[in-house]
Amino acid sequence: MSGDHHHEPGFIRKYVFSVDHKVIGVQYGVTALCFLFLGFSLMMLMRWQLAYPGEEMPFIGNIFGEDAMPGGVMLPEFYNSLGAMHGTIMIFLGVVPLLVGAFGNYVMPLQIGAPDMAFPKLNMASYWVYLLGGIVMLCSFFVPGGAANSGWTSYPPLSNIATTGQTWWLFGMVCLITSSLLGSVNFIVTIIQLRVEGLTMFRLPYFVWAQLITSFLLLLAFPPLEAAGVLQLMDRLAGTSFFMPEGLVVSGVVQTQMSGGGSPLLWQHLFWFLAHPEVYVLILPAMGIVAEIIANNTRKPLWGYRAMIYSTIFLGFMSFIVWAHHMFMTGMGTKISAFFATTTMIISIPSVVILTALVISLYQGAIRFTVPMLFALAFLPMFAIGGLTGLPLGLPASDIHLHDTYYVIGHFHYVVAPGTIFAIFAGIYHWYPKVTGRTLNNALGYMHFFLSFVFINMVFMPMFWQGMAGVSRRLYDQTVYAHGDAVQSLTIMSSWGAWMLGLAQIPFIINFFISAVAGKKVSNNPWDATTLEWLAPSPPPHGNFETVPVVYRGPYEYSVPGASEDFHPQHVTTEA
Amino acid sequence: MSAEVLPYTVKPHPVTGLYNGKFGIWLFLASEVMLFGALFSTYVFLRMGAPETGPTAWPTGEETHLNWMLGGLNTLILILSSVTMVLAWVQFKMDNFAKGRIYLIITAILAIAFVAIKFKFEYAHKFHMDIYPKTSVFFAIYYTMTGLHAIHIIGGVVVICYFIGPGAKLWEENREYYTNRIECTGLYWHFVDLVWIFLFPILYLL
Amino acid sequence: MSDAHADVSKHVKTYIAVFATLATLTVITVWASTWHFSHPVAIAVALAIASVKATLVATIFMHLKWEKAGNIWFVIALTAVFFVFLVTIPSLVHSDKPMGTVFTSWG
Amino acid sequence: MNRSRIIGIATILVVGICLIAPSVALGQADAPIASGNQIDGDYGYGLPPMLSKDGQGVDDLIIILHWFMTALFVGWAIFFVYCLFRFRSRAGHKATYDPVKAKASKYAEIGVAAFEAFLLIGLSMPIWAATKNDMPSKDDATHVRVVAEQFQWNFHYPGADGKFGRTAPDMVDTVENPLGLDRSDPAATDDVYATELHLPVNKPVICDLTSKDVIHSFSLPVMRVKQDVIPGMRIPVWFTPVKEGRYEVACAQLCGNNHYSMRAEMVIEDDASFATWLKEVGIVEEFDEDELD
Repeated sequence: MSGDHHHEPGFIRKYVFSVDHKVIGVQYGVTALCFLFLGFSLMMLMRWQLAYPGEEMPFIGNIFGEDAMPGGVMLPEFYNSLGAMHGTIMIFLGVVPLLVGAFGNYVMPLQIGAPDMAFPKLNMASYWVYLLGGIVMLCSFFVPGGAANSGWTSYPPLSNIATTGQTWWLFGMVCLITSSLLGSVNFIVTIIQLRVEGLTMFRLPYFVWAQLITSFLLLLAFPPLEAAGVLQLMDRLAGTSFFMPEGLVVSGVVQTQMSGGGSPLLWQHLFWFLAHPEVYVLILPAMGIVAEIIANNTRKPLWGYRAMIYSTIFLGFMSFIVWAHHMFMTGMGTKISAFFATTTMIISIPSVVILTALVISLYQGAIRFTVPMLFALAFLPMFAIGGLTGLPLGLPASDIHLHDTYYVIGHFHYVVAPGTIFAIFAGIYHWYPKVTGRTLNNALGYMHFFLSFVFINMVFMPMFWQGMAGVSRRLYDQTVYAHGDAVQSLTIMSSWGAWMLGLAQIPFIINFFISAVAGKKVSNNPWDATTLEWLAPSPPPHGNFETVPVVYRGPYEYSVPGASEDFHPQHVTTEA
Repeated sequence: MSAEVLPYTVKPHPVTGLYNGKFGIWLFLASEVMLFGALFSTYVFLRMGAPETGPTAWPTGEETHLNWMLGGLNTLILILSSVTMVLAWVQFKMDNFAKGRIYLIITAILAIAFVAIKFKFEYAHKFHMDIYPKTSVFFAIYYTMTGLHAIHIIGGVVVICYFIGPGAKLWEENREYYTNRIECTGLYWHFVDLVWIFLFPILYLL
Repeated sequence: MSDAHADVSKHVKTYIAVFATLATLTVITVWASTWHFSHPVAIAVALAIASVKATLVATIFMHLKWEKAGNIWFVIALTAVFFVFLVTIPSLVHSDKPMGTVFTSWG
Repeated sequence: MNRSRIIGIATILVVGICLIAPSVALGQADAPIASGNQIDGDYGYGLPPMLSKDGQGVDDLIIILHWFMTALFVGWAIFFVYCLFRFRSRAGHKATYDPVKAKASKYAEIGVAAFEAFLLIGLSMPIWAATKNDMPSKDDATHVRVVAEQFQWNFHYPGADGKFGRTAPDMVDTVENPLGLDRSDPAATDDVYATELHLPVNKPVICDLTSKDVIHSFSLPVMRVKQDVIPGMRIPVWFTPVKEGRYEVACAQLCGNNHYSMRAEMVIEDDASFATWLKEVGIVEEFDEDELD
């Protein structure tokens, strides 16, 4: 099984059109990190307009041209484009590709002892379709009227009558969804079929379980949005009325060219059928990463490993039947809302179980405060805040006041920004030595963590107060409202937090590139970890393992009583 | 290259009883079910939301301008092509490459006939009558569902032609692998047939 | 699927029989549509026939009858459940509304 | 080593709070509201004033929830921080392999589930049912049609006969007839069009929400009322204002470029002022029409 009977492939085959899951993982990772930074930059621009509405943007105000920012002052249409693209880029081009495309691709096959993904060519196709989707999205900024500006949710009829950028957005989304589908088929088959001998389902690292369930969510939840995207394309290009009722009057012009008979609510149902499972696509792999790192750094088996897995399965299943809690305000009666509010309350329980298991895992451990561990630990309270603030939004009555306010923004950003993105950072610091054979610099890492932790809270914590005050989201200038003006100071605080958070990423960017060539060289298993990926050489060669490993025990056998070492890898034959 | 290294590309996994491709195609079909499921959901949603009378009422019977004879003929063609597809697989399974290939060719011809009837007689006729997707939501969903289905047929034809032509080299290298791939193609093909079995009554007859 | 050649060739008859059944059912469904049932009944009949045909295609042509792999059954079951939710729940918005809601903006 | 890290954490947290405090203080600049009208009520970091007869339930639920959330989070965080400190890696300390028997966590989870069930069934569902099903009798209520468009709220009063005139899309004229009102309809003769929502105090209000173009959301923060306005549907909302004054109507759903400016004002006044206003606005409307003829 060693790779030596292969012809050494050329540069292009090896690094560009590679079928090796590790190269694809790195491609995904680097591309997605760039998109993540781009998405964040869009938000930093918006934060200027929010904090100082109508004022000229200093330094860079003039580079966006007269169409977007005449005289350095942002136009509302450009603001809306930035908002829509921030959401789209962060979710579909940044976080999901990082969690699934990068970590899933790189780490999962190693953790199950597989030589590669089950369908390597499909894997490559998945990356290139993703990149194509990303390029389409980027190009849309340069079409007349700018990029999509109807929010990342693209509610029709607004999106139906929007400028050309929306069509590009739809094409981009179709590419991204296709890419995710290819990826998810590949992941499920790989996890089920390619596990090495001895690696039963209940010996799998929790991260692999999280990837498996995430893949099912991608597989079954994404196609409805693909269909909805096709329907919206039909509406925009073929003049159909899937989402348009009859008798619309846009800017005083009666829309006689369309037949009517459709409903805007149809889009919302199809969209949220995707987008609620999508939330769990964003969070489950993050939990997986955090669980790996916590087990490794507490030097203790995960508490309630099986309960966590059952909870995750349940979470994945339930995530398909909570979607309409995004739609309580769309004219929903008592029956459907009761169903969805109930499922929403039920789905909070497995999340509580997982979070509890992770925090009890700390009890009686021997906690090493390494950089990845700090990010993983920070994930716990941040995710707790994000999860708890979901309760008032999940109950229809309290949602009346909080729906579509900054409270919502605060809630889901706590889940995905200091939650998921911290988990992503944790994962990067944790697996960087495996990918490069070198570690990231610790001092820069601590600096990155502490600054990020403070400032990210400074960005999102004020939003709860703004939302409580009733300020709507997606406002270009909230000071036109008395209740918005009263909390403008909080907006300014958020904005400064965002810009400082941007600066706080500098240590990370420096660290990421410098350490790849100048970092401290480390052994194959620098963290004294137990799972299979640490058996492979760093970086692993094509085919991953020198000999096919065999697994003898569960994934987190740390501090086994009577053992000489405090870790007992899965592949070691001897009893402790 | 990686095919030799990866386990279970050809032989089934001892525990799951599946080779990778077969499991993969079933998962893909599951996602296809959800894709068409969203369109069926749209159909139900629009139909239930349509008023009893008026310009946006749901057309039935004659009002649909759909020719059930052409639709029925296409149903038969597609069912027949499913049979030839599965017979092709049987022939490959019995090591009878030449016969299997003939069945594949028949399948491809039937599929092309289906698409030809769809485009040449049905769509062209309707365009001639000034019936376009934008005419009403019924025709919007009709064109979208049948169009997406036709794209699936065309995709299937491309794959079948590949296995008749350049893909047949694999038969020489690894017969079981080739037969497996035909089986996967067949699963996809039957699924496309299965979708049409539902599309035909809900669009043409109801 | 380690069928011996004989096993597979035995299936051929089944395949032909299924084709005949499917063709007959197609004719029946067309014929039934000319009976002018009341609407709900017509829909029920047509969907019932389509379901029988689909079941035949899935069990025989797609070999589910001989399929022992639990994973495939699991995926099918899971998909079926979500399919039902996807197809039924959105349409409920037409009936479950706040008091006094109507489906027109004008009038 | 560990101690120095803890000191580091503490320092950064203190610095963070020091950064946050002045920026909050500095931000307290008073900008004038776009319309120039004085909006009544104290607005700040908490919930806005609650001026509806039935809105208290929403507030109560929000407040109970936040106490519950705070209690859970603080309890959880104390345990979390305790673990971080007590079980930090140090010389002579080893992790325990065997899992701790944590009955408390199971009880906590059951408690959380039970309390959520209470919130849902005991508090949320009755409020929601009242908001959606208990429409006040149209005889004692002020009935208004709210017509949303990019980027303006239009208000349509039925006038003395209590009947709304016929409206149709092809009658719409952005300047002269934003409602698309058919003036030839006898019921339409006394109908009143306004861009400000005037309502009598202490009397139930029913607003029928419709949209001419895209989805908007009719949001009255001080009334705890929010309802998306869906094109192709007419969805009623109802509430009873209890305090006179001038308040805001906001659009809470992205509806296009100038979504932020889709703001109207709501004036709650006594019956007499309301009647006078209705008359004045109605006259202005008819006057306009005479001029156009």
